[in-house]
Amino acid sequence: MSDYTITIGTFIAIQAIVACGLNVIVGYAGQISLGHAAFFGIGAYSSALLTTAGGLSFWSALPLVLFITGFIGLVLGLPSLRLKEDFLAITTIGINFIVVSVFLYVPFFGGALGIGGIPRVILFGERLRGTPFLFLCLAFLAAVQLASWLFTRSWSGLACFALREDESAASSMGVSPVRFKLAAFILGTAMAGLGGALYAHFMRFISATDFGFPMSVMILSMVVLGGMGTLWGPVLGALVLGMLPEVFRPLTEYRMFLYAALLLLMIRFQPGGLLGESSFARQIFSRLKGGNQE
Amino acid sequence: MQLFLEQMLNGLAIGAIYALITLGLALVYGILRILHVAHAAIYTVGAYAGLAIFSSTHSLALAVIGSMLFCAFLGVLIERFVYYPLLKFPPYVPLIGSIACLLAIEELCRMVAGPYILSFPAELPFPSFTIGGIVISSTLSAVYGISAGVLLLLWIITTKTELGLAMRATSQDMAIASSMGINSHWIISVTFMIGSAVAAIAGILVGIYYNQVYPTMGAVPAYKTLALIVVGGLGSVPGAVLAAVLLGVAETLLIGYAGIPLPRDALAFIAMIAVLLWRPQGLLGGRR
Amino acid sequence: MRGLRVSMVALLLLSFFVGVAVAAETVKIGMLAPLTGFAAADGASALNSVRIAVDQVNSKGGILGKKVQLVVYDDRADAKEAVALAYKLIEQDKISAFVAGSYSLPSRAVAPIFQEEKIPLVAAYAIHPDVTKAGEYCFRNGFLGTVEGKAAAYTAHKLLHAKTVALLTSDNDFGRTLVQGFKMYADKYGKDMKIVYEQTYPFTEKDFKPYLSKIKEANPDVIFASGYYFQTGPLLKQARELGIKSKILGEEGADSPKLAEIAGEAAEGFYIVTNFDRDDPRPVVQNFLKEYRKRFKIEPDMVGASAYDGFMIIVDAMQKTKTVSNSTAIRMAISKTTNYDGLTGIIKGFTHIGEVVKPVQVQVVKNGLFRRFGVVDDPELIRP
Amino acid sequence: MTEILLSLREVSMHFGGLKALDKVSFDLCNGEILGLIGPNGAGKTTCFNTVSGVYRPTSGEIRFGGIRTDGLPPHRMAALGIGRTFQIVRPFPNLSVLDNVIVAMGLPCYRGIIPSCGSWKRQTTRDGAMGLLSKVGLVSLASQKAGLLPLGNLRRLELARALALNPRLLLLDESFSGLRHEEIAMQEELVRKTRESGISILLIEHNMRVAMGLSDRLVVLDHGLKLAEGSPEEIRKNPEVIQAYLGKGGNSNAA
Amino acid sequence: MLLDVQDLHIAYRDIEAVHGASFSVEEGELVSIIGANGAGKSSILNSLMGLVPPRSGIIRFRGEDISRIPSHVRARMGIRIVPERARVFPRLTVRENLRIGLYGIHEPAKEKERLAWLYELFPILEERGSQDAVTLSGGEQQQLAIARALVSDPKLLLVDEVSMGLMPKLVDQVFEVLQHLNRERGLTILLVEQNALASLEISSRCYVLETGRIQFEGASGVMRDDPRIREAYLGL
Repeated sequence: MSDYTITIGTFIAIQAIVACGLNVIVGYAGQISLGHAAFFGIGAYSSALLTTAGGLSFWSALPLVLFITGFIGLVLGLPSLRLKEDFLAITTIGINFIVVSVFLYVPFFGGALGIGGIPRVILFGERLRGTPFLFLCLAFLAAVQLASWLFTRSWSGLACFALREDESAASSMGVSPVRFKLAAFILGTAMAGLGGALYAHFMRFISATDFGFPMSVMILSMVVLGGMGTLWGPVLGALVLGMLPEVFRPLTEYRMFLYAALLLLMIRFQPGGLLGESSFARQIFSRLKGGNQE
Repeated sequence: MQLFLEQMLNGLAIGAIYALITLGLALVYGILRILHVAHAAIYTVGAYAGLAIFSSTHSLALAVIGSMLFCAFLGVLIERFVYYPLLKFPPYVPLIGSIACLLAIEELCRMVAGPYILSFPAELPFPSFTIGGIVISSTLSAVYGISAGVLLLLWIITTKTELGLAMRATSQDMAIASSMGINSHWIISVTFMIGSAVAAIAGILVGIYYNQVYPTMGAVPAYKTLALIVVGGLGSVPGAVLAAVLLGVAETLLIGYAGIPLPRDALAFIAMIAVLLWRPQGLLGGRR
Repeated sequence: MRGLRVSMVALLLLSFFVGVAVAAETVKIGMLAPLTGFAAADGASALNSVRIAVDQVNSKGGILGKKVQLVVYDDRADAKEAVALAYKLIEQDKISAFVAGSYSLPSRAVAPIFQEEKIPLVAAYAIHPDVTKAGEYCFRNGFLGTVEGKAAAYTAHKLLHAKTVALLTSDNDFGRTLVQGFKMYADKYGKDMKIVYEQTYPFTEKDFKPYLSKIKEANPDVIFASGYYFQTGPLLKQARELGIKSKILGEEGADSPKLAEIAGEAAEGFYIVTNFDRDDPRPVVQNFLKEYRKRFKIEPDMVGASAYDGFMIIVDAMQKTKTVSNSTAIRMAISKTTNYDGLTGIIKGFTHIGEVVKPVQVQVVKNGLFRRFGVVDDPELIRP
Repeated sequence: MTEILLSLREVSMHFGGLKALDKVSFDLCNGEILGLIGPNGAGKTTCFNTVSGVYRPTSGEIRFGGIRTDGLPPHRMAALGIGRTFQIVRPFPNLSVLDNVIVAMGLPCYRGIIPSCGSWKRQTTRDGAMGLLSKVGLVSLASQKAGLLPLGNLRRLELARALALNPRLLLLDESFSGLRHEEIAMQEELVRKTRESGISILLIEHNMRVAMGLSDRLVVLDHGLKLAEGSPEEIRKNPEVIQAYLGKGGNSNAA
Repeated sequence: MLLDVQDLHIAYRDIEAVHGASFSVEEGELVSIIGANGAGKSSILNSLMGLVPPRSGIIRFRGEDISRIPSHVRARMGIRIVPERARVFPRLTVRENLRIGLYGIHEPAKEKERLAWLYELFPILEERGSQDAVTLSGGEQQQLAIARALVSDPKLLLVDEVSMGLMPKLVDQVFEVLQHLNRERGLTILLVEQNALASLEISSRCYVLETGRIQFEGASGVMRDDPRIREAYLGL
């Protein structure tokens, strides 16, 4: 495998991790979040600061990073308890813009210059780059997928599904909306934080613009297109949307247009996601199985 | 004191421009409950179309009219092709569609008109004033004049005409409105046409005011206006206009007068969150 | 959907064949530029100029008899894409050298990669110090913010005889380092020049009246307004509208034919510090100007000129060392460049960290065009 | 002697100027089926919602099993032993029928962090849920998506869900409305059996045949006020109740 | 026959609310459909107006099958509805609400006359003309909803639970108005009501709906003493 493929693969793996985090919030718990990149950024910045200014190693910083992003996710998840639908959607966009501004305007975060000199991840005395780092990301992705899977099997996960489906019915069944929505926010944002930490140590310098609203939209598109609330949907979405720009690469100036147009067509004709209900994939699959439900 | 007044005037101009852009978004939100981010793309197209017509005919009036028509058409196209079929899905689905539209149109503008910033060398036929030592330049008075004119016209349309009445009724209760003989899908399209035509005016005005037209000129308004319609009270058009003007003044005074170096683009969202905590229905929004 | 799929496959096949068809005896030089997205205008300038350079080299028989092939990809000014593309250039295209034709963010991300692979890199106009700090294979033909800042301060102090200045700074990495440089000069040499106003503005700013109204009160002799042409353009217009009489000085970001178009009348008498002198009589400059205007029907700018030089410095080094593959030798040759006759002036050489040493040009707008106003070549100031 | 399980004392609920409930008091004894009836807009659903914790009453006091509960959120009420169904059925449409019931079986696990991390995909949980489904006759549909079920089945699913909470009190909100005759009979049978298993029931019902047939006692609300309280026979003969229901023209023909 | 409905089925998602209702209304009649809550009365009215698509069945208005045409076309054909809970446009003024009723009708002279007549019928509406409808009391909103439907001079008026949430005195008033419109003006009215006796008093014929099916029908005068009504309501 060439380093080019490895690099693309690494980004896809990292974005898949972040998308899985968003899937917990949006897909499992049914809360709209359009500012997920903010947590991706918080993870990256906290890991960067802890390992540069703080002098910690990646591994000792990681639990702190997860704690910090999870905690901030908890705080910023509070609006979801009071706001509904569009208000919540716009508020989460706002949170994204504000977090980016904080990175950009508070000198502690390096301001417009960003943070550089982030050390590589060291594992068993090896400084990871290239393929080993990709495998590290894939291992973390596997861990995140495992965590997602375990979550869907846990009572907490079931409580979140119930809240997503019908909040009043769920609470009449003893499910506390506050507790489980926030639990989903903590888990989802911590996953984004993990993705952020990996990103910081892969790029080895970060700046606020990497975590802006367009990134949030990209992650949400991955989740929606892949199939919201499914285990593999976000990964598939990350794979498709991560590879498309590269597939279109030969088109130089026209590729972003094609990418956007394709995204539009996909959301228009496949709004339930590629793995979602009534998707082409599902229909073809059930036809192949000889299923005759209709 | 003079500085303060000058800053107020600047702030009002910025606010007026925000108001023109936000207007269409608030109209559309009011009727379809959709976050129409692609509105900013229509605004960009409006500036380009206006510039193209202006360069070939050298008539500003033609440019404005032509651009308004073109944008109205584009707006309806987006409504019919993207939003209407996605209405039954959760709001983030049309939102993603809308953002994809914004991106695609931005790229299309760049492919057609080139990546360079184009200048819009039109003269706005407005006078300049000097009142008490304060100069109101012709561009400034043009911004005031045009936005006041557009707002007035829109106010007349929505409050004094049967069409406006139908628009307001449809946004309040679509089913009952249609049971009163109002073709609500047509009214939705008309709303998109009006909002998009106003966006075209805003695009041309901004193009001339800053003398630049470029593919990503909609990027900042696209999201700032979202905050504005929340501050104004989702779906309330007067509220959105008020919020836009207030934000323009607040930004200017905070940055220029008080000298507080604030991240300007985050200010709208900070204001939004403050408003949501204090008055969750927005400045002029009613309970729903 | 079906038609779309078919055309996608066709595109893939096409790109594959294009890739194969040009595998003959060529020297490949890579470049990344933002061809789409918000920075597309600069990407286009850089690419246009380098294309002229490629044709000029090839029309003279190429390098050591081999044709030069430019491999360019669009990075959207995005660091993530740039990193992947850097590997693509290195592995799939097997380039011998690299011109960083993009912004700081992506250039800074790819510099360590080329350093590790020992492929010479010349940054055209990226200004972040980290680009050259990546190692000895990384060079920069543009000015560091501090150098240009010092030159700007010198211009204000010595050439425009300012006693009071206002600093209005674009809030990005470049703007910040410019101000740093400006103050370094002012602290050391400019005790008689007072900074009466200082403010940063966000990148997306279009309306400068709030700042200008304050500046008008302070009434400085010179306003040093950093920022891109799409920022300084409206700024000039608004300043004159407000009746500000102060001289206004900008930097290379404002070096674009679009500036005068945007600012119109108000652009007259606007000074900039930059690295491209249109009135330079040397043939390299005048030929380039002629060719560029003919081909692209537009005035060239500093971004393009700098990318042209970045490319030509590499070609020059290859020709001097008579190798297109020995990257160590090429690197050495670049680092030993002295008094190279470049489009952006006589390049005196590179410092040991790879920063260019060349005079800073001061231009002024006359009748809508940038004309020569002066040169800052005090080695104290231009040596980073 | 029967003890009082639920008691409302002067409970009022105001929305702006509207008095949806005005000082309503009544008691529900252990093992009793109490019907809450009244014409449209009488305040039945509001009353129900104050009991189940959806609303915090404007004034007054609600006690359940001796504990003061007004103002507690619904999930706390569930934990105290109150199960409910909904007038407009609220299944979890994208979950299977079985999983719908399992959600309610998690009640003991939702309160602590550690238990809530446990898995719900256990055979014992499944068996328990299947047991409840067989009680209401939905076993054959266990793997169907709840959203695809017809109303009659959904009403029984809601009952099974409420029973899965192991409640002491069951609140049935018009759980017969929209059903066909044979479904109503089946549902009535289920409610009776439920009571026999020792669960007290408070029901809102529009279908008077059902309300009168099932309830031990009835409370009649009209315009937010308690109009009458008593056995079905007493209520049936109460002229005020008849007028409230049939409108003004009905007083001459009170049967 | 003005309105003729055959085997109407209405479903929300997969839940059928009306299973095969058939009924008809002659020109000039005042017909009521009565039944306890949840019987499907409102669903029927809404599907007549075109607000809820029927799953199957035929709706004929003046002989034409209108079951598939959109609501606003039906409105222009002369069907108007007084919806359940009035549903006036809250942020339009009373006068504007009435003007919505006139949407698409451009006969200024007739409009004036009808408005004058409606103001005579509901004086409070003239008094409150410039207030937002949301500020009206429940009874006033109900009057406004009736006036809004009447202002266009409809051929068929659908009235949905007009007595709900009204004070008994107001209920009488409203029913009096409906009776007056029918008797004096010859307006055809289809009334859906829970308040059985009041609606039987003013209507000429009546259908009794129970759990999505029409159980029986008859002349109102006879029905008033029919024990089956009492049974349907009180479960005797």
